[in-house]
Amino acid sequence: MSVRPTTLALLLFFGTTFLFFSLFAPRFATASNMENLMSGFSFLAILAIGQSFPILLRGIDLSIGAIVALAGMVAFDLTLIFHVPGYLVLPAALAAATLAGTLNGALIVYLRLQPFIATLATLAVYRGLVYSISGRQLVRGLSTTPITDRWITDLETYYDLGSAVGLSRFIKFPWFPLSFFVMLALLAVFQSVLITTRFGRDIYAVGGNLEAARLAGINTRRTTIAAYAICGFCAGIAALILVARLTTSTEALGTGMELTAIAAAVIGGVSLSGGVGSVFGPAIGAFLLGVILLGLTLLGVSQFVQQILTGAILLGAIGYDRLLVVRRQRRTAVFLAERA
Amino acid sequence: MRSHFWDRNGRSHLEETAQTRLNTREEDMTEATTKTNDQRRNFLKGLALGSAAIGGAAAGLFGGIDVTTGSVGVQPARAATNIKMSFIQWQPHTVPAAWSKGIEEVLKTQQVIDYQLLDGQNKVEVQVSLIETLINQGAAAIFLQPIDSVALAPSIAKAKRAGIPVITLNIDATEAHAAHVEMNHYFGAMDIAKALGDAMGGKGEVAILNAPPGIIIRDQRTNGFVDGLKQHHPDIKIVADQVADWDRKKAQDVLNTILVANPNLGGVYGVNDSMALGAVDVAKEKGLVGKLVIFGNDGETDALESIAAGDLTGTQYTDVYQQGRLAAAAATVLATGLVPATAFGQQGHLLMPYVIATKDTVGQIQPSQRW
Amino acid sequence: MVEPPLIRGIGLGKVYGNLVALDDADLSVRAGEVRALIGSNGAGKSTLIKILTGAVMPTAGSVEMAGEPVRLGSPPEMIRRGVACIYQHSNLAPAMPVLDNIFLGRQPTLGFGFVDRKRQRREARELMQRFAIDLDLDATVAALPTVKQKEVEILKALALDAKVILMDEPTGWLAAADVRKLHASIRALKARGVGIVYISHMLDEIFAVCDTMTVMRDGHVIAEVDVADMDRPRLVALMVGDDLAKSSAGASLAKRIPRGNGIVRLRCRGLGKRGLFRDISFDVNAGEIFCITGLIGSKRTELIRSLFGADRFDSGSVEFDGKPAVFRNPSQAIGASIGFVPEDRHRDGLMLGLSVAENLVMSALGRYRRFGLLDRRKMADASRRSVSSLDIQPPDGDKQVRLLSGGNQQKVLIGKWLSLSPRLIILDEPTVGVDVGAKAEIYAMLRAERDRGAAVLVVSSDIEEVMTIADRVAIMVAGKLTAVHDADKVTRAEIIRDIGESAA
Amino acid sequence: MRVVSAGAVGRRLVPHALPLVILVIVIVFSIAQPAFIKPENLIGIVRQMTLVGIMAVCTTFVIMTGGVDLSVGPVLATAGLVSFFTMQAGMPLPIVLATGLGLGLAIGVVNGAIVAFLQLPPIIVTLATLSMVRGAALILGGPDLHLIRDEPAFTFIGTGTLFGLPFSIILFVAVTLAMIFVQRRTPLGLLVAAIGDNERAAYLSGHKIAATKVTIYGISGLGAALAGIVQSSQVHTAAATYGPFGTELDVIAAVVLGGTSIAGGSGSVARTVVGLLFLGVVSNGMNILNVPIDIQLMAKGAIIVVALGLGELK
Repeated sequence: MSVRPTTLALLLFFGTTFLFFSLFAPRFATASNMENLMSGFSFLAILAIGQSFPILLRGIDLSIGAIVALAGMVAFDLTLIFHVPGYLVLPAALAAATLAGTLNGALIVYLRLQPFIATLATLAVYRGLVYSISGRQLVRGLSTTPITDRWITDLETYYDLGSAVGLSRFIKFPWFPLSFFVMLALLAVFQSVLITTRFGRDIYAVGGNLEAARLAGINTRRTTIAAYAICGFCAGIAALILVARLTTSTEALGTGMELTAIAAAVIGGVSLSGGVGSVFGPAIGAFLLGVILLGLTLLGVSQFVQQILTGAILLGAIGYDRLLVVRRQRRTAVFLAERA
Repeated sequence: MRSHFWDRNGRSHLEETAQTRLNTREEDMTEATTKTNDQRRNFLKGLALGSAAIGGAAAGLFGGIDVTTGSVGVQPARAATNIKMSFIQWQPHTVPAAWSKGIEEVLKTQQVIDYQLLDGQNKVEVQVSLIETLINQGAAAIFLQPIDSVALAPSIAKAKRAGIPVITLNIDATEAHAAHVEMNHYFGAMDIAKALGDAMGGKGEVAILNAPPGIIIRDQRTNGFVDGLKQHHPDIKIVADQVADWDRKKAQDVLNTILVANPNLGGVYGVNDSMALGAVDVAKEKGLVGKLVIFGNDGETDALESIAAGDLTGTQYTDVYQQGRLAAAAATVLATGLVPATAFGQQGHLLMPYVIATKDTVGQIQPSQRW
Repeated sequence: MVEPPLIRGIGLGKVYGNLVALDDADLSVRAGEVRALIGSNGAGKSTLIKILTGAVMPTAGSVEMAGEPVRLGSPPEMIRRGVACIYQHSNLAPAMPVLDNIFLGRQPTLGFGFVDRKRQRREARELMQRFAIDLDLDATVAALPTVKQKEVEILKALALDAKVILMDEPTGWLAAADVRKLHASIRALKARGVGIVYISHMLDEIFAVCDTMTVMRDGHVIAEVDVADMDRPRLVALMVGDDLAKSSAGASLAKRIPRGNGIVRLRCRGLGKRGLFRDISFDVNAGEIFCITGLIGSKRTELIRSLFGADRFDSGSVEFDGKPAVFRNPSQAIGASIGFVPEDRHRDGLMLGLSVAENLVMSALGRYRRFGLLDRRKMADASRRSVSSLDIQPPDGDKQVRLLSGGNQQKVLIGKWLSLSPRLIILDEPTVGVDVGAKAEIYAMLRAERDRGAAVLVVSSDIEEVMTIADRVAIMVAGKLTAVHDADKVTRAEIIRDIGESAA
Repeated sequence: MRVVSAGAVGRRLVPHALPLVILVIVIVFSIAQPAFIKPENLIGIVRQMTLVGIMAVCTTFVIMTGGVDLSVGPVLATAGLVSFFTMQAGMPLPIVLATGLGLGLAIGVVNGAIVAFLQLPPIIVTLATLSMVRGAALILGGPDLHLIRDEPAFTFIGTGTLFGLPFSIILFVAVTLAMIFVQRRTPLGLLVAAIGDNERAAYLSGHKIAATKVTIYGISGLGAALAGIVQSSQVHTAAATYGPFGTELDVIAAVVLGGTSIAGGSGSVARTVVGLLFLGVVSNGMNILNVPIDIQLMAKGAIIVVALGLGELK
């Protein structure tokens, strides 16, 4: 249940795409390209993992792009304007992001706003907040000052696992970025939260049947707020990874990421009608988008044709998933009937 | 101010202009040309690069290929031996499109260079990812229109380590790299402020049709304009500074609204030409042509035509094709001369000359220079 | 001194807008007591139950447990105090496995919020054993048949180890054997001192299992009596008032017309669908009511959905009015003048957010099209006529269907097809969750259709219903049609035997 | 289908709460800047609404059925471009318009067909077509601006005036009235409501769900194309980059603010107009007061939250 069979199908689709590019795109199956893939898309996977929670609750969070910018700007200001040490900046930025997520949840729960409209409104609010607290606008010259605090920049570190396990003697093994391990850790934590904790079970219950969950005594409000808070928290982590990678933050950081993360989550098998999915699928969905972008670029496909192909592959991915679901439903129906 | 551009053999003109500009403005330089501790050395380097570039550009224009160094030469193009150069743009827009044309003009004559235009989708993280892909691909040179100076610096450093020269267009990066070819935003906007103020007679109210924050060009142009007004026309008041998303239609709407609150508005500065042309549309509709002083920035064809027709007051014109050609020429020289990027302790700077094009001067811009 | 009741609602009231759903109602249950709560649809039973579970915040009154006042409108509070409920409509999370649904919201934990899977499984097993229920704990609820889903709900309530269990029509979807099993469980609970409130429209069940009863009408409690002091006619009279009771009783005496006017309208030969049903052959004549009965899960619904074009057959042939008929979608079936009343009116039948009038014309839009536009006035006229001829209460065509009681909703659903005067009308469990009064009206409508010359095909699990309206009865067991009887020549016992025999 | 009653009650109140909020905002702005209430500015507000307005009105049906159309931005751009190219080819105006609108209709129909027949989630389907149509537009027109000159008839669409009113406003009003008419007076309108309320029931009532969906997505595409033609006419240029990312959210925001649930169900074209008015008034008022962009965004978000929150709490 926690890992849907369609996740396997997605893995298959991912594998096929991967294999295709490995065979036909020059320099796709190289260590450095794998490094690019891992360091360039781990943050998106993290966003998609976070986005899964609202979607599991039959909601949506459109504000994560703005939350990324907000957390990024908090880190930027604290480091460059106030010279706060990095070990305080990191939790502060995460706290800001989590708070922003919590506010989303609170608006949805207490004002009974549709998640779509509530987070659309906070998207504007958070982006406006970023503009107004932007150190780039407040202090001239900061826009060309990189962040050098080791606590932050060290998030962009690579580990030579290949040498560590001795694989490098045989093949050129990619160095793994820290962000990839952060993503893996979040994936492991949230997947097990969903499967093994009461909170995780409550998420599925609330998303699957809100009224039933409420009548079963589940605190649906707290569950909802927590889900949006987790989404905000993940956006905060993604922001820190980006800030470390870019050594700065901009006001436009995160623009458009919400739709990419939603796409990754839905490709990853999280149903928009709630209660179905995992966080494993969305992570794969995010890397699938990465494989497509890198692969098509390496194939030398023009940027315009790339857009067309990206759309087509997106359709292919969900169409394939849909096909499998339909087939399985048919088989289950027959199976149940024959057993009865 | 004096108009100055070059034609195909106007090399000395360029040098002279650039020199005057740098000498007189050295002390004002803020973030436009950042972190350089030795302007003069840079300038000399820029000069050298520029000369080389113009040579290349000329070669491109005349279709000659013998300018290229022997190591690449005129061998027939073969897929396996071709070298790759790519340009990562900010997002689809007229300016990078014109650069790309200029770059391609030069590169395609070289026979052995494969050129690819990549789209940054207005997202720094996409640009970063694309640079790393290009490094992986083993590109011979990367042209980059960075969205941000700092954000792309780590990637540029990586490219440098990999021996790939990076040539930035318009926005400099905080990491030293092969060369930087810039359309002058800050000083250009100052000059616009001066010209606009002159046209308004040194007093009155102006509005800025601005872009949303998040890209450094916006800040440089806005700061340049505000500083320019302060310096040259302290009596002119900025009564409105509203965001119109680089967009002509939004600019129409926003200016219409601003005019309701400020019926005495005397001038409008559009941070790009599209927004300025939107202002022209409004002026035409309200019969304010001639009364409302409107300046744009960039100098695209539509804007120049509008100036010639007497609708738009002026814009900052830069020969963007030429800018692309210069960048391409520099890249070709570097790549074919086998100059590794790691050899650059100091980066080359090339500030593109520009004109504040008005009705009087616009005719001097040749058709082939219009983009 | 007498012990206070386990749970006691005092002077409870609930007002929605200008609709009074419940007014000054009292209800109490003592340890070991099974109290029936009866009344027609819209009498306020469900509202009362929901107040006791905390699902609804009352606008007046209070609730006490063991003499102690409790906080209202809070499900967790009531669950903590040991009040469990089996709701009328499914209250399961469909995508979750059975095990998680049973322990929804209160999984045993190992601390730090981690679920104790082993203990959960062990407890579920014990429960299943104790109440003789057999379920695959790892199956996804959505993949289970309705009956099994109901069992999950029952198990969910039992797992709570509750002091008070409220059951809102728990047998609505169960077959007779399952009902008996449920009643055995109820007696077991009763013996352990649990108090039970039992809502049902099935009078037999009330007499079988309940000790006391509370009768409601129009949001008021109108009687509280011991079951031992009641008999059927008096009870029906209490529930619906005298007139309807008479017509309800008289209805079963109406004449039967097996094979109608002798003209075959629908001829089915060898119909089959892989894994569901096979080799089904029967005829339905014009002017008769043809009932298909059997246990729930015998694939009757699947059969008639295919007849209507909502699903496909794998094999066999259908003739309608002597011509071969293969309907690829419902709109073709409707084009051939067939109507279909689905089993689950909320899920498949009605647009709850739309008005009564709009629902009534929903299948006949073509009729109100003039130059491609909707003729709103004609629609309004037609619906006004339907509302009065169907006696829909309140008689307001502009009212949202959501706001109607179950019986009136069902009348709208059936009336929508009647306005088309279909040549064949197919109904799936036409009176589930409908009160006695509305039931009688619906039977009258079906008879009128028959007498008009339409063929009426009814699927029903309610033997009483079948015996009341059928002209002919077919019995379906596990995907096969095992017998067809003329209704005037078969007894209730024979039909039950048929169903049971073939099943065995 | 399962709707919490409190939400339903609230949603019915929204159409009454929002006009009140708009009134309050208008009064506040008028006091802060008397020029706000001048007729020319009021006309300006409506005019600023036209592009998003035409698209929002035309996409309301899609959202009412629980769908969404994210591809409006690139469709807008493509329609403008195609019109430009047909004009360049010397075609007369009716053919130019037919080509532009036809293209939008075709893209919408494809969206609808994929959603209806393959039963894929609309948000992903239209996200995919968003990307594909933008790519195609860029191949067609490149990133350049194509100047439309000496086409007085075409230019009239966006900039002309009729009876003293800008023609674009007349067009917007006409489209809105047409859509309201379709909703109230045609079988399609009733069908859309039925599908939004209960798709299974609509199917079992004999309605052709797929055909209806194809139609309404087609209308949505048509609306985006019309908006594209109006925009190209107003700015005298066509470009593949028009209707940038975020356009679709503006459009959806207007519809949803009007009280149509993004999950489908109740909603109406008239309410969408109220949502549009709300957004138009807020952004115009803040421009007139020269509110900086950061405060503008925060205020806009907060006003949305307060306005809708009030409607729910009442």
